Amino acid sequence: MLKRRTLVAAAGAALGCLAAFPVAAQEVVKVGLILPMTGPFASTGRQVSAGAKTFIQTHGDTVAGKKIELIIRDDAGVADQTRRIAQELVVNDGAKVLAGFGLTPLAMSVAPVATQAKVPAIVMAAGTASITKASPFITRTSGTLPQYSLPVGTWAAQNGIKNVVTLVSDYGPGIDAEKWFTKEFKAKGGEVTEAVRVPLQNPDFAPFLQRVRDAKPDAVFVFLPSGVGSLFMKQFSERGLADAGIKLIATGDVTDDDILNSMGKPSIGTITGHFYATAHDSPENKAYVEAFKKANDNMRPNFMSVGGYDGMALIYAALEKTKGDASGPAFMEAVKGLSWTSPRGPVSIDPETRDIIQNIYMREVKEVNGELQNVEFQTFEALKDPEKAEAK
Amino acid sequence: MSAVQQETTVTANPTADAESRATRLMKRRSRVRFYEIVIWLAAIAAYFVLPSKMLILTEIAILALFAVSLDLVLGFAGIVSLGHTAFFGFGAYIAGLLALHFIAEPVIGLIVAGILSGVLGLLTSFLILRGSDLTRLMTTLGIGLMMAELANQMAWLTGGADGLSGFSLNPVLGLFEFDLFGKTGYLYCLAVLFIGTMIMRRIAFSPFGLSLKAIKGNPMRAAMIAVPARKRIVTAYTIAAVFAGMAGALLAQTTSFVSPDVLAFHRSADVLLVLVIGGTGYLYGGIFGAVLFTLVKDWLSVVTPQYWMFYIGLILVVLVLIGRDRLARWIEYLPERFSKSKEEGR
Amino acid sequence: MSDIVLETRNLKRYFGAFLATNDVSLKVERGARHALIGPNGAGKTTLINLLTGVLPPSEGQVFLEGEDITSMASFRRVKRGLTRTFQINQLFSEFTPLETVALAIAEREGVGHNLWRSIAGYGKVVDEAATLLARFGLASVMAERTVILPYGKQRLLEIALAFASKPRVLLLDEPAAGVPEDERHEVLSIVSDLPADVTVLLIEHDMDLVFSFANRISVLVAGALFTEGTVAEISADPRVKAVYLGENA
Amino acid sequence: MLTILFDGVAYGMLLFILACGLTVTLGLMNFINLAHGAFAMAGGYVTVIMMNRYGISFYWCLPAAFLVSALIGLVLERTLYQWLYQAPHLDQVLFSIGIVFMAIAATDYFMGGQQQLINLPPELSGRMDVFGVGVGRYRLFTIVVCALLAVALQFILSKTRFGSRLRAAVDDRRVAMGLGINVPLVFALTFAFGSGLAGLGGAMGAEILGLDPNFPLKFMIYFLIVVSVGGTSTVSGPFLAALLLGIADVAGKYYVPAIGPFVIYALMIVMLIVRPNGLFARGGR
Repeated sequence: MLKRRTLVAAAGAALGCLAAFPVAAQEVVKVGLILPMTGPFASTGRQVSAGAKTFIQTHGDTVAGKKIELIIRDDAGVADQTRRIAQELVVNDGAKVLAGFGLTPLAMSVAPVATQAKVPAIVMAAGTASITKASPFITRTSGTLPQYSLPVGTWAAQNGIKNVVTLVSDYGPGIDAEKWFTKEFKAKGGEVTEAVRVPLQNPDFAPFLQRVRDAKPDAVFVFLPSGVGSLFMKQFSERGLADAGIKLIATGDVTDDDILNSMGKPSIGTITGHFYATAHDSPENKAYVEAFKKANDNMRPNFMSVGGYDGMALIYAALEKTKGDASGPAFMEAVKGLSWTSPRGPVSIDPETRDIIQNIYMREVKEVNGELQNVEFQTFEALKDPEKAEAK
Repeated sequence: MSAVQQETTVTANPTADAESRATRLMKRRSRVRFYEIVIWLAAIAAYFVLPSKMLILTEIAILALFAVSLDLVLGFAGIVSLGHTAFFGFGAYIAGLLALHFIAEPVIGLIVAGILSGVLGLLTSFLILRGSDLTRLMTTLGIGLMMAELANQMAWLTGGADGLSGFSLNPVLGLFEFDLFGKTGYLYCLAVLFIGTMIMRRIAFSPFGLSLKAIKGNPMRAAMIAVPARKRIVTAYTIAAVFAGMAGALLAQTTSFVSPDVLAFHRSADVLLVLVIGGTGYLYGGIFGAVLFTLVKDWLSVVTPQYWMFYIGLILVVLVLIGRDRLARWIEYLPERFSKSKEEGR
Repeated sequence: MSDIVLETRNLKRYFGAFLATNDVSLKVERGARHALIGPNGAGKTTLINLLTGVLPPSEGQVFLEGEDITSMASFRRVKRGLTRTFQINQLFSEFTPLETVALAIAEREGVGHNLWRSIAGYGKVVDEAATLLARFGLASVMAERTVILPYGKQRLLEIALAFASKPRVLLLDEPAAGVPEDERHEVLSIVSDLPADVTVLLIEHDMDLVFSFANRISVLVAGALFTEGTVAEISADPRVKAVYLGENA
Repeated sequence: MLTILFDGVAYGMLLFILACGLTVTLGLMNFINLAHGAFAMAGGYVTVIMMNRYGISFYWCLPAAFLVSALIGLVLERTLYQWLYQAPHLDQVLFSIGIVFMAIAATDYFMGGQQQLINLPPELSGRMDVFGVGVGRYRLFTIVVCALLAVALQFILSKTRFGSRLRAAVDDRRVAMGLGINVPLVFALTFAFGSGLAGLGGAMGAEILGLDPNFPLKFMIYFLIVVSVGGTSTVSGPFLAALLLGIADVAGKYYVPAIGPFVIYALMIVMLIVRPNGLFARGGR
């Protein structure tokens, strides 16, 4: 019975003020960037948006005669928020291109909107392989789990590692990583003695590490989302698995450049496979890292930021190819087969699957003039996403 | 002469006059209030006045149905629940799975989701019959978390942490296609909200509804006038589960996607906040609360994207400190005085 | 020989170490006007709580018309005709008297579980409620919120509610307690013109109320049945006076 | 398998320290304080700031974490909590959820959203073998400290005058006042003490459980399970419940990882049905 009279008045007024928002549309291509700026995945949002902004700063905001306007919106990592914001950006704000998507469910929730509204959606972070199958208007500039788990399997088999225990987070990307590492490693003669799965909401790794230690493998292959990886690293060394002779190999998410320094000594020597490291030596990367640090008070760009950077690069390249025509089908046609040199190295978009083809580097964590870096030592050239290649 | 005799002589033939007046009084209690008409008209007007805001209006309608269903349990029967989203999420997954594997007709999906959520409510209702408020809070919280964990584990069925997608809905009743602007979605949700609220309104003013309020008001006295409390609470909890399941189904159908987030704890906390804002025990609290909560949250998330949670927390703390009942009592005196004068006037 | 309608056998109830009801075996005949008296703290209200299922007994049994209702839920006992009033008013503060009584009648008539038709639609129930309220002089306040009614009126509503369930056995727990002087005998007159076949167990301190109303009296001291007898026997019994004055309790 | 048992005990001990503060506020003051985790988080962040920014040794951080959280507890109790002691449980729950939301957002604002890490002093990190069983030094340290705290808490509650005055104040507020016990003061100190314990638990837990702004929500369920299973009228109840829970959780995840999390929730619901007022609640059929 709470303030019934005032409630009616307040609700009426509130609904009224909604009508006040103007809708503007002129010779501008609006790019809607939907990212988790708050909540547990806020670091992803921060990195990707910084990467995208760095691209615009270094390449100007006009391409093929069209002005690019970036609208950044926060979905707090909640799927139906992402969906609603995407629909509003397309319907109300006239966004021509959607981008961002920090997690797989966020990308999946926007697939129906992309298809129905014929608006391209560029995935800049989410890693599960099946996303690009969800809609013909989805492309990706980050990478897929199978894409950078497979080479770790190859490397392990080639470097005398006989048996491995896999330890992954029990959710979509984790299962992908486990499946493709095991498939490749077995194909190359290796043997996976045990597959441990860690609940997503996991406060303590003790029991799982103990299981790994008891299995006494040559190495443990790990996939964990970046935030949790640092906690795992500490407990890995504290439990003495390193000095029990068990090598730690993982995907690049675990030694995420964003928090590598704060992991400290335990992370040294970890072998990971990923498509980008801040320490990657190429002229494009040096320029990118320098511009990024200048614009973001010395924050170190990680693989998420390069996903944002290349996402913008893809938009600019596609618009140039279509001479500024940002309509969905034309844009997607232009995207297929696009290739350019990214800070991470040469990349291209696979015409059939619209997913990214890129080099995957094997790297080791070393201390380089006072800072911990992922130093690359081996490259697997232009790898496609194996999941879709196999499904064809 | 004692007051009793005096009383009877004044109303000479007590049976005839008192009866008609009594029935009139009882009918007056359940008459359509002014604010009810206003809110439904506003909702329909919003369709025309705010074409660009269909999506947020749909979100309000879904949250309102979910809040009104909780009010049936919290406002009427006095059962505290921190896990009402278990039914919301369950309904969402059922609707999604139905559309994906069986029939993509929304209305059938909605009804089946409601029924199955009702069954889940029935099965878990015996858990809330025992113990105090604290135990009920804990048990419902436990059920909610268990459902969330189940959804994540059964990835083969529910898509796990990546969510359930890849299904699209046929037009509602074969006529209204789900359009991108969310127009059909809004009208569909509004219709379901209207029907649901009307059904719950009838239940509220039925003997059953009155007995629920009696159980909440004074359990011992309710038992002393032969109200079978446990049976009534189980029925109310099941009905609430049906409507919560339907609200979940609406979300799944209008976004053609079910994320694991439908079972997240924050939804149960949000819906409690909605009822605190809107007030409990008169059903419309859920609707008013949903409108204000969603708009405040949306406005805050635009103004301070990083820290809107702080202000939501602040609102909650301030509301509780002011004391929901003190606010409610202040409101009740206003219409009371207003209505009393009207009655004497006749 | 009038049969026994309400009976207890060696009823006991502990509160921790304290024995509130001490091996009570009480027999109440049909149609009796049975009074239960005793000093404060003798365990009268505890006994009533045991009879009406508000409290489960530690030991012993309770029989209603020969049926063992020891562990039966309160609402089922009311359905079988055993109801009570409370010493301290137990009412629904937000309800109006009309709603309260109407609900009691609806439950009695077995329509309480109906969740479709509005309660206003049950003309017969509402009318019966209005008549009953009029009989208790509550017609003028039947639409007010119970919480704002004067104490005397609330007390009358408490008794009206018990009547609404049409009990065969009515337990009155100090019905006149707290009722202002001028309305006191009003309560008495209503209680006394209860139909003959209704058995009444009256718990009361007011001796002239007891002696003018009851035809049989049991005296409860320290949780145990001290003595039983007709009005004449008990009023003449010196020990009862002593117990009240506390000489040799 | 002893290491699993050892880890379980260490984890259980940690849960006890975190939850026993809640036992005090919930059981003795009948206040459902879901925001208990926020005080634990405060203790954790105090440790992080002191160690990382000012380089103070870990040992000094623990008492500091206790004092700072106790202080925050005292301030909040005096300003906000004391009006709600008589409020219905629902209001208390909503109020504390509000506090949790505010704590999360404020911590996110000041300290950023990422996982906070602390580097333990050398003698606490790494492992050593005790009678052939691989034992983490830090976990051993946790067990020792928590055991001492448990004994101290039991002693304070049952033997000291403050403990008896506290239990009296909660049993019946009015009667306690009648005996001249300054109930508001007792409640304030108890709340502060409970929050302090939580802060200490947060500081010690940062290493094992990790620390980020969502800590209060993530671990709220664990605190509540310990308290609801352990009952609120004694200290030994939650202590045993925490141990039971710790071992069940660790063993569950080790032996049956797939259904690990179910073990705890199922345990809680079953316990609530069987003994609504807690497994070890004193008396009361």
